Amino acid sequence: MALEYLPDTDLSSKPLLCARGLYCERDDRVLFKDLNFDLSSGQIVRLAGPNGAGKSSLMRILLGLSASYEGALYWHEQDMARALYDFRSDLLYIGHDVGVKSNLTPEENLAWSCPNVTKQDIYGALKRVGLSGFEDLLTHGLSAGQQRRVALARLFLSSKELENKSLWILDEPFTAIDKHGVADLEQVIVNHAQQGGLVILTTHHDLSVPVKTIMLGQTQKASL
Amino acid sequence: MALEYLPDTDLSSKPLLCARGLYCERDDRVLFKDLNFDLSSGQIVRLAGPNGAGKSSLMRILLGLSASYEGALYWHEQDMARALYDFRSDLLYIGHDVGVKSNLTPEENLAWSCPNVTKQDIYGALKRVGLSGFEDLLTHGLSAGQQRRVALARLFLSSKELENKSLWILDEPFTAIDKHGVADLEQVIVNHAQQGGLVILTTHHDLSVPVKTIMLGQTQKASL
Amino acid sequence: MFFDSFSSFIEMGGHGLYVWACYGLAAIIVAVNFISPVLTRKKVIKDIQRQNRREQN
Amino acid sequence: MWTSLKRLYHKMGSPKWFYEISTRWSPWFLLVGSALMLTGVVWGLAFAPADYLQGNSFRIIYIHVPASLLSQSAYIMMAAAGLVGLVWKMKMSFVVAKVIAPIGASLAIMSLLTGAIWGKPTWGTWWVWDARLTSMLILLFLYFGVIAIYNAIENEEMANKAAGILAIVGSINIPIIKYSVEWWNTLHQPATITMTKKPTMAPEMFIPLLLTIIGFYCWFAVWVFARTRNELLWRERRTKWVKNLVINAPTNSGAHQ
Amino acid sequence: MNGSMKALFKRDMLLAFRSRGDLLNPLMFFLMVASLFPLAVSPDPLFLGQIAPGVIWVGALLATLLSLDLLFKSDFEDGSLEQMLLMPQPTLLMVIVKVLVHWLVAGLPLAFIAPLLGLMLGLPSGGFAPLMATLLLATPILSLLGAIGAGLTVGLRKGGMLMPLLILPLYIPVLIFASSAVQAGVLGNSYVGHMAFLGAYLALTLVVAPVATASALRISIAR
Amino acid sequence: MNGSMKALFKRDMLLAFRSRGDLLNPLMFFLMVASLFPLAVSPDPLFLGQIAPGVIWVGALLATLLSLDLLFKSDFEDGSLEQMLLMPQPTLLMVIVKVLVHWLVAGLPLAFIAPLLGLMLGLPSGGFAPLMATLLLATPILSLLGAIGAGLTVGLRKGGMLMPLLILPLYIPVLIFASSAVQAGVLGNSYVGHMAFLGAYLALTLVVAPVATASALRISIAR
Ligand code: HEM
Ligand SMILES: Nc1ncnc2c1ncn2[C@@H]1O[C@H](COP(=O)(O)OP(=O)(O)OP(=O)(O)O)[C@@H](O)[C@H]1O
Ligand SMILES: Nc1ncnc2c1ncn2[C@@H]1O[C@H](COP(=O)(O)OP(=O)(O)OP(=O)(O)O)[C@@H](O)[C@H]1O
Ligand SMILES: [Mg+2]
Ligand SMILES: [Mg+2]
Repeated sequence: MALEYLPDTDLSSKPLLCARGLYCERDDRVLFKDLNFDLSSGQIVRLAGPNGAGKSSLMRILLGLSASYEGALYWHEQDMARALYDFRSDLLYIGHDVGVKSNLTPEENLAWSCPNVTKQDIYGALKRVGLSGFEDLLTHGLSAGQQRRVALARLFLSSKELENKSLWILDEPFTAIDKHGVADLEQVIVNHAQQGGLVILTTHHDLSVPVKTIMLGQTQKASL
Repeated sequence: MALEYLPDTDLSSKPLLCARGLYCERDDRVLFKDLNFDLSSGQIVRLAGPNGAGKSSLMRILLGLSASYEGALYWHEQDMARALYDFRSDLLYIGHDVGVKSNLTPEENLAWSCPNVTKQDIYGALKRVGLSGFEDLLTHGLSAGQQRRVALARLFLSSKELENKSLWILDEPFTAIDKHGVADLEQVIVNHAQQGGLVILTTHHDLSVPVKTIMLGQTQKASL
Repeated sequence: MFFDSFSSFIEMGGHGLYVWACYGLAAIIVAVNFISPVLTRKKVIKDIQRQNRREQN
Repeated sequence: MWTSLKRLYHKMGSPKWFYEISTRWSPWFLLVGSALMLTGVVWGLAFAPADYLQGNSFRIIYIHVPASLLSQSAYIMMAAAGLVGLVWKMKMSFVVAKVIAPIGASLAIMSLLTGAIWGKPTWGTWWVWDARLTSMLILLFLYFGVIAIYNAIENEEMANKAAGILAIVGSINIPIIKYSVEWWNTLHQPATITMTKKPTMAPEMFIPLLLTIIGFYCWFAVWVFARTRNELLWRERRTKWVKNLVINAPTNSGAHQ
Repeated sequence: MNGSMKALFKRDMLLAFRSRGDLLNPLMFFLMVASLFPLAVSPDPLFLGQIAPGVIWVGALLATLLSLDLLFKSDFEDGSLEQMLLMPQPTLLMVIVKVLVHWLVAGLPLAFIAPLLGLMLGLPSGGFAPLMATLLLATPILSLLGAIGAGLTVGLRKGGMLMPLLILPLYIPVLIFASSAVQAGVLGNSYVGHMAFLGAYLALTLVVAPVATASALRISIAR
Repeated sequence: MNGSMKALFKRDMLLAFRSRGDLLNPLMFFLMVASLFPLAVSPDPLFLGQIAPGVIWVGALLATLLSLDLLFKSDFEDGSLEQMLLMPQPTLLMVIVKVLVHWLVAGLPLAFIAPLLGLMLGLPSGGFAPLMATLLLATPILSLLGAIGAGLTVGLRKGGMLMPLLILPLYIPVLIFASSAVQAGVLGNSYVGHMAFLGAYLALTLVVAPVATASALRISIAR
């Protein structure tokens, strides 16, 4: 439940995403309670905590994919339920399961998940994640890291000019990615924040950039 | 194809696992060729290389799960095909897919994968991986890291007295595991090697212990 | 010759349609079996040539 | 004796040897097969007398029976080739098995179609659940299964092995299927519609049939050889002999060939 | 249909054709049912002709039912379903696209292959027209209603074959009216009334099913 | 049966009972087929009684076929199958255990519920004994042969419903002999010969199928 704040990088701007009094309980175990935060554009926010702390659960709550919580969420200072269309238009989410179809090629996968970009953009993004030459192979024939890279290529497509997604929610994006790839990814994330995006991520890696951390606590028994 | 050797820790002992002239090609791309190594007990061996280098492929070849290779493998200086029973009796493998059933509890999962241990041992191992209190929940209700911890609990059960598996082959065992957990795991791995075991692993994390590295190269076009 | 005229040969005593349909279908299947490997061969050779060229570069 | 057999075995296992020998033999098979077929079909269509029961529709026999017989023996050949491949790890054998599947299926289709068409004038219906018809339909399904395995598994070696297993299991079952279907049919089927029992045919009807049967077998050999050569070219595309052969091969613009 | 939906349609069609097995799945099943019956019941064409309308329609219904399992499952398992529910477009559209693809791939082909089954089962000639007509009109109903069941059960670990239980009751009117339409055709009677009923049922499901499926999916994913 | 195999047996039974849906899956399907037929064909019990042996046996066959899909699939997907193939014990043993569980869970219950279906479909009283007898004797054949198909197709991305195509032809002798045994029973004739045939077929498959399945699995996993 401890909440550590780095000073906001841009205090003048209005917050993008606010949480008030979030409470979540699973199997009689309180994951977090009375969680409040204001996240604004330009920030990189890391949800931290040990395995089972509730990082993914919190993300799913923010996304509106989970209903087992109490508290309020605001997007652009609007109640989340009413801002849903705007929120989702601005959202790029990559979860534990990345939503890459093993029976499609990397190119086809991206063509679906980013319908507004050109084929050339897709080839460019695939090149950026080190998959040039693999565009036309079925994804299930790729290595574990390469499969995740297909999903991560979306990050290279969501820049301002292309898909214009300002909020990135990334659940352990570095899983299975090699050293070089992790450095690349960090760079993209930093770029995105610098261009006014908001990035919320979890990872057990050490990040080489300063981030705001929301610490989720150790497990506790529910005691009502 | 570059092959980096740390000096063998124990030159006097006979090698446990030898490879001679391994060659593997996928989609017309040579992953490695003319790969030779001798691994002996007491060693920790890391297969290294970027995503798609062929680390998992090499592991599957060593395991006998893949037939798409050329070259020879020896276990205790016997041809692998003939030493298969011994090899498998000595083997503990944890792959990208860990083989944990989401519809079983952690305890039930371990009861199946380590049939020779007692219930008490299992509870002990689960405690070691931070899952005490979760023994009787279905695995699919656990977090990503906790699910992997169920599989990793096998490492705590395979010590000399219990399952007596001397060869560990671990494909990215640290995936989704938090800092604390990674440190614990490294300790177990080192202990195992010190007790005369052989550990072959891949990981994109930095290891805090010295290991022998087998470097798999960058991708190349096949040319015969 | 069993038939006394060409038209009766075609007619086959009223069974012409059946007989000729059978022979027609059989001819098609036979032809496919003869032709398809020839086409495949051309394609295979072209593919190999292309691959060889790519590898020379 | 034993050593020469062994040598033959090794030779047969060699793609290059098979390629060359089949290139040399194919024209002869083609020639003999075509001659037999031409004679048989012309004889059967134009010269053989009409059947006193079925009239001229019986002339369908000259393709129906060869196709039926061949599609059955092709399955056995395929399974045998698969077995050799699995047991003696002979890759050539797998190639032959793979190549037979579509040919055999096409012959089974030919048998079914000609039989169905023949059924209309003789039995008054395209299809009945007669024993032979049913077992031919099942044979076609067995072929489809094998072909589907080849299509579904991308890794060639694995596809060969899997299809080999299926073909072998299928061939063990062929007699059982045939027996069960025949037995079933004799139980239920009103005796009015059964296929004519092996007719004691007049020689002028029987000889052309024999010719077309042998002719079909020759053609079958030609088809198997041709497809096998294509498979070999692709598999051995990295070897010198294929590269040489391909360099000398006419490209698509070659007007002379 | 806007960009995302077009992309989704393309993706799903591509997937269907890529894993050809799934595509042919219901068709194969349909054929199988029809070829097993003569072997198990009786090869007598006259007798078979009597049961043909029923057998064919039961076959079509079971074939659709089985293929529904795949409607959302693989998308759920690899995380694509989450992605779809997070699209700004209403989930309703997504459901409609997926049901459309399901019908094109699993329902429509049944109508086209049905005459072959009719032949094999000795369906009297009057039955062919109503057979195809009912299949064309009623397979969309099966896809639409089935989607509700698929949406409710996707991701259920204990759910296995819950689906038949949920949607079979809804299928039964279709089965009754469609098979008796074919029987009416065989006897030379008019089957306009049956078709009208099926049409009305289709209109109703078109309105209700996509909405119900969309909410079912939201519930399933929040589990 | 040594320790590992006992553990595997326990695990698979546990899994079957835990996801009760999968367990009831074939049974449900079996029931469905039987309850759809009166609706689709004719409610006349005399007429239904004639087709009952065939309908029930086709239902049993399809039900088993559908449940086979699950035999190795989930184990393949989560990596358990790899673990099993890496056990020092011969794969053959593992296959036998899994087939045994499949039969206990998906085959055997069919035999016990079949009389209910017989009642629903108006099966004449002479048919009940042979119905149960053939189901008891022949469902193991279905599980054994089905395992070959499941082993060959596990992990196939293009394979979808390849399985029916692969193994249905092999099922046909069972269908023919079993359904005509029931018919013989209905007519008061002896069905010893049928049973003898089924017994012989069972013996053959017992020898062939586990070996074939084990090699099929090795091939599938090496892909
Ligand atoms: C779709 C329909 C049919 C199929 C699938 C079919 C299949 C076969 C098969 C498999 C054989 C070879 C049997 C063997 O192993 O020796 C055969 C032979 C033969 N069929 Fe058919 N048949 C069909 C229709 C007909 C019809 C309509 C006739 C004529 C009334 C006919 C006349 C014959 C004759 C005369 C033979 C050769 C006799 C023998 O070898 O026993 N068939 N057919
Ligand atoms: N579907 C669920 N049903 C019941 N409990 C759940 C479910 N999902 C998660 N939990 C519980 O919530 C806790 C937190 O899970 P969550 O996935 O949020 O953890 P996490 O912080 O993301 O951990 P990790 O670092 O391992 O990914 C888990 O310990 C688990 O017990
Ligand atoms: N089943 C397969 N079929 C075809 N090609 C494959 C298959 N599996 C792997 N490959 C190819 O082999 C290459 C190496 O894959 P492998 O999984 O061994 O990589 P890796 O070193 O383990 O990578 P990572 O760090 O991402 O896990 C991949 O680039 C892929 O193209
Ligand atoms: Mg998590
Ligand atoms: Mg890997």
